[in-house]
Amino acid sequence: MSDTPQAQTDTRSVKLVYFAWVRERVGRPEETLAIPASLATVADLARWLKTRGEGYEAAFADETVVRAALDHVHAKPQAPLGDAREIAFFPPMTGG
Amino acid sequence: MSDTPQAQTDTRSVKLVYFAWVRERVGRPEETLAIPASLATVADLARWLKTRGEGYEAAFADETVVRAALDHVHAKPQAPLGDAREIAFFPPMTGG
Amino acid sequence: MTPTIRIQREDFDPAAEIAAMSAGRTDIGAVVSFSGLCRDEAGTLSALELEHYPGMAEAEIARVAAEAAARWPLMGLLAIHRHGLVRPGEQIVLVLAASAHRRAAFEAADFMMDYLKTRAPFWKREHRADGTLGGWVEARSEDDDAAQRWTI
Amino acid sequence: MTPTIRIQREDFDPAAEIAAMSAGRTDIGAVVSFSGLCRDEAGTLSALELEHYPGMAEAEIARVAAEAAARWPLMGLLAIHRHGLVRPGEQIVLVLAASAHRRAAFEAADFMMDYLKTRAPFWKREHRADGTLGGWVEARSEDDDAAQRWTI
Repeated sequence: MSDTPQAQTDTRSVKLVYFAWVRERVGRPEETLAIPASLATVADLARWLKTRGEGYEAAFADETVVRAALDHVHAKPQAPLGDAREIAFFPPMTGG
Repeated sequence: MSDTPQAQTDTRSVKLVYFAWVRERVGRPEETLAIPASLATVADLARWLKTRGEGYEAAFADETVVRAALDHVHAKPQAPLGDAREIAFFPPMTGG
Repeated sequence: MTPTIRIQREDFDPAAEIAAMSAGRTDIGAVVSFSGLCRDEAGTLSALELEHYPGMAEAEIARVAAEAAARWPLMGLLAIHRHGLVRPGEQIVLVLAASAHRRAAFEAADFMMDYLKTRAPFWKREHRADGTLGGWVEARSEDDDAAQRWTI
Repeated sequence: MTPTIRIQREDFDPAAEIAAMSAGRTDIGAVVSFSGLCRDEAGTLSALELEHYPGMAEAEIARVAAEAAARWPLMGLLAIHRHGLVRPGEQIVLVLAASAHRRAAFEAADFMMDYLKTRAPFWKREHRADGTLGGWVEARSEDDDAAQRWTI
């Protein structure tokens, strides 16, 4: 999609959820956003979110630290977003 | 001791205890025997016991199988008997 | 064998879970249990707050449990993980694995804990004994190392 | 930390032992328990008879426990081993290990079981469901292999 001229104006709606210090820095636990359809991967989305303000910038400052899940399944930065409905960002897990 | 002529007639008294199929083959759970002071190791004692009759011969038929303990501590065939008071022979352990 | 997964705020009773797993069965030879408890960190901690990702927590632990069930011949597998506030001395997590033989039960429980630590979406934050809110507990690289002992 | 060793004919309650080990303590982060149970071998077994060497059994398990306590930073260590007749579904052995962190607790419990299997002077004989007396259970070479994973 990203190689067609009109792609940059296409958007789609996704639910974003945040946990722990990612949630605190972003300033909300969840939101529904219209994201550019041109965003292909988890890393693309994280970089796009970083442009949305200071809180996002702080949350995604170190891109190698924040983890993601697509529809409740762990996803690496290079994973394609596909048609995921719920996308989560969070710090490394510390359960158990 | 074993290189002095009189050693073979010297004896000392030890308590022998047997477990599981070693006990069954020997035909008794324990006995106190006067053993030749010339017997230096666990293996020497096992070989000497083997000459005491069919039951002992059956119990010690395969010398590599029977295990031993000197005063409640596991001992290898080549271990010196020392001044052990209670010497045990038994099959490989199957607890746990 | 269907693994049992529970994510709950309430405490749990390992004894009852162990008993339930082996009740009426005569083919189980080994049950290994792991209980993870909240430490007071030499008196500096008043509680741990456990945040989790509802929905994904259950799904992810179920995936790890299915992986364990595929790797070892298990007769029972259970994982309970609490969320919310947990006080020092209280239980946080329980894993039970039952099998005919001990090696499978030990390895499956060990594997479950390594993956719960690194993959289950839970985050711990400290509440300090002096009344202040501490930071988020940092992930330990040795937990990642532990998980990487298993080839999956 | 003084290990608790018990050799007994009676059954035991793992729940009570787990509770006792962590009662009133807030420095324990992990408790691993291993329960060894009597299997019915697909219905062919009516009981296991466990013969043991009184005196040496306690001494040998205490030596293995002391070795575990020297190798891992343990806050609790317990081993209970039954002798006499044990029926299918009943417990034979219990090992508990407690530590600040899970790796030590897992490894100590695993180590204790490997060494109980190969060094504790117990011998199992089968009583068959058809009323006959079966043979003595043969030692499994994989138990020796398991024990040799540890360098002591």
